[in-house]
Amino acid sequence: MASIQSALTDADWMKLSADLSSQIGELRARAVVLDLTLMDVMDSFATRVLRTLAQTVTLRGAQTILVGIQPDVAIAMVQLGLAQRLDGILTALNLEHGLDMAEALV
Amino acid sequence: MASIQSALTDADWMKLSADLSSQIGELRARAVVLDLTLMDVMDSFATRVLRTLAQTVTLRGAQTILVGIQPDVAIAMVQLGLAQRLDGILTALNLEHGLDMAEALV
Amino acid sequence: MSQEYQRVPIKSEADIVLARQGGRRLAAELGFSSTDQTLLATAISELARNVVQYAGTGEVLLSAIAIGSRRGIQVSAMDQGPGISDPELAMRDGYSTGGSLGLGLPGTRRLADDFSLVTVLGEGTTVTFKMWVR
Amino acid sequence: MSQEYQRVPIKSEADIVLARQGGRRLAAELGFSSTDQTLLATAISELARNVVQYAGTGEVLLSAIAIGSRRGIQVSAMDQGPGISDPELAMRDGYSTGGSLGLGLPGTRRLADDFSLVTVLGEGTTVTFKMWVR
Ligand SMILES: Nc1ncnc2c1ncn2[C@@H]1O[C@H](COP(=O)(O)OP(=O)(O)O)[C@@H](O)[C@H]1O
Ligand SMILES: Nc1ncnc2c1ncn2[C@@H]1O[C@H](COP(=O)(O)OP(=O)(O)O)[C@@H](O)[C@H]1O
Repeated sequence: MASIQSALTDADWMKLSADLSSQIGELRARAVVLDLTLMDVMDSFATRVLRTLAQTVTLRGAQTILVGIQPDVAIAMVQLGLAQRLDGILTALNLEHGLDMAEALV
Repeated sequence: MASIQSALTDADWMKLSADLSSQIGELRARAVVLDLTLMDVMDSFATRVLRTLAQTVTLRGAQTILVGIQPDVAIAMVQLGLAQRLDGILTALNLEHGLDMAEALV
Repeated sequence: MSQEYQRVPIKSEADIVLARQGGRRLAAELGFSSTDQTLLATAISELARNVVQYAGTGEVLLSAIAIGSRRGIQVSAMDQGPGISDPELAMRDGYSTGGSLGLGLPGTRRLADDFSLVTVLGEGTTVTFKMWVR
Repeated sequence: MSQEYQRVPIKSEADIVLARQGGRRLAAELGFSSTDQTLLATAISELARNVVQYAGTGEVLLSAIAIGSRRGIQVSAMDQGPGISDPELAMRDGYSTGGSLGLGLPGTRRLADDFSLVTVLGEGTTVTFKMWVR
């Protein structure tokens, strides 16, 4: 489980991705829940990074669940054409729903 | 649950999308059922808007279920090539079936 | 071939609905099946929306047509908008300059019995198609 | 049409956040809905990131604009970078020379009320768009 803040840089994302990738092994995790509640904007950069992260998680044999995307952010992502770039990644309303979903997967 | 009328304008759709997007949070909804019984025509505009709406709903962690697409409307959508643009969105015959489906998801 | 016209000015989104309702009514009078009424109304909707979106204003002409005992409808959507720079490309599935689905023109051609697109850059666009009672 | 400017220099990734926060603040003051504030902030983020990624440095100008009682924001992202060799291609969904998603320019055009891209090879790029309160 990780909570993402809006202003992560390229380097921060790389580090998060590497950390998650190794932690999946240590914790034998089946799901990674990313909390995006604090993201006030999801632009193409953030979308691409999330997609890359989800691909890494998939190759490590776990599933990514995105939670907490805010209403306005969801609408902006769709208008920019970003939403379909996250196709195939699970989503849930909030952390609670996301953890339920993760339980159900395990 | 929302019932859609044929003559919604661009602005109406934007508003519906924004309303649903925030209501999913307030109601902690896991599914959005859209009743299309009253739509006498589904053209590319309506199809695109529905797809956009469904993407927004997905990012908010819920599922979209379209119900009530009339036989003639379904045939026209297939002939125009619109049907495949709704791929991945759940459908049900009518409101009752749609609500059953929503129950099953929760 | 006898003809009678009905003219629907297209100035805003609301007129799109008027145009397709007019087409459906005429089709019902001429004995089109309910499926074909819907196909026709959908095609009219596509063309009328293109007028609003790409040209701003224009008009849709609906005509009852007949050859011998065969009856049908001819639809023309015309505007004095910017025209289409590459009509062949515009007829392709999925091609859109408006961030839309790009199925309006090719979809209408698929379901029409007859289809023509005449466009002159800077002068406007006219799309015409026929559908016959079957 | 009256104007007042706000200038955000773009020198590093951190400035992208400053630019979009500035845009959001101005939009809130002018009475943009919270959805439109987010749309604007996202578009600014796309353009400012292009400046960092493709030109290194540049600036974002934010202006409150008005025509009669209608209020809005004009955003310009400008740089003295390499310019864009094929602007038409750059405006296409999915086209990117940076291994990115290629949705920044076309996406911004989609959600802006008005959009222009001016670029000269070897001299730089300026992207300008407007959004109005609705
Ligand atoms: N009346 C018109 N005037 C100018 N351009 C048009 C007109 N109708 C269609 N076009 C052009 O043809 C393209 C394809 O049209 P269409 O197949 O109906 O798809 P869509 O409307 O979804 O873009 C449009 O994106 C537009 O560039
Ligand atoms: N400020 C700029 N200077 C030079 N080239 C640019 C600039 N902005 C955009 N481009 C070019 O246009 C392309 C498309 O931009 P965009 O649609 O924002 O997608 P992305 O940034 O994801 O590549 C970029 O890949 C780049 O080649």
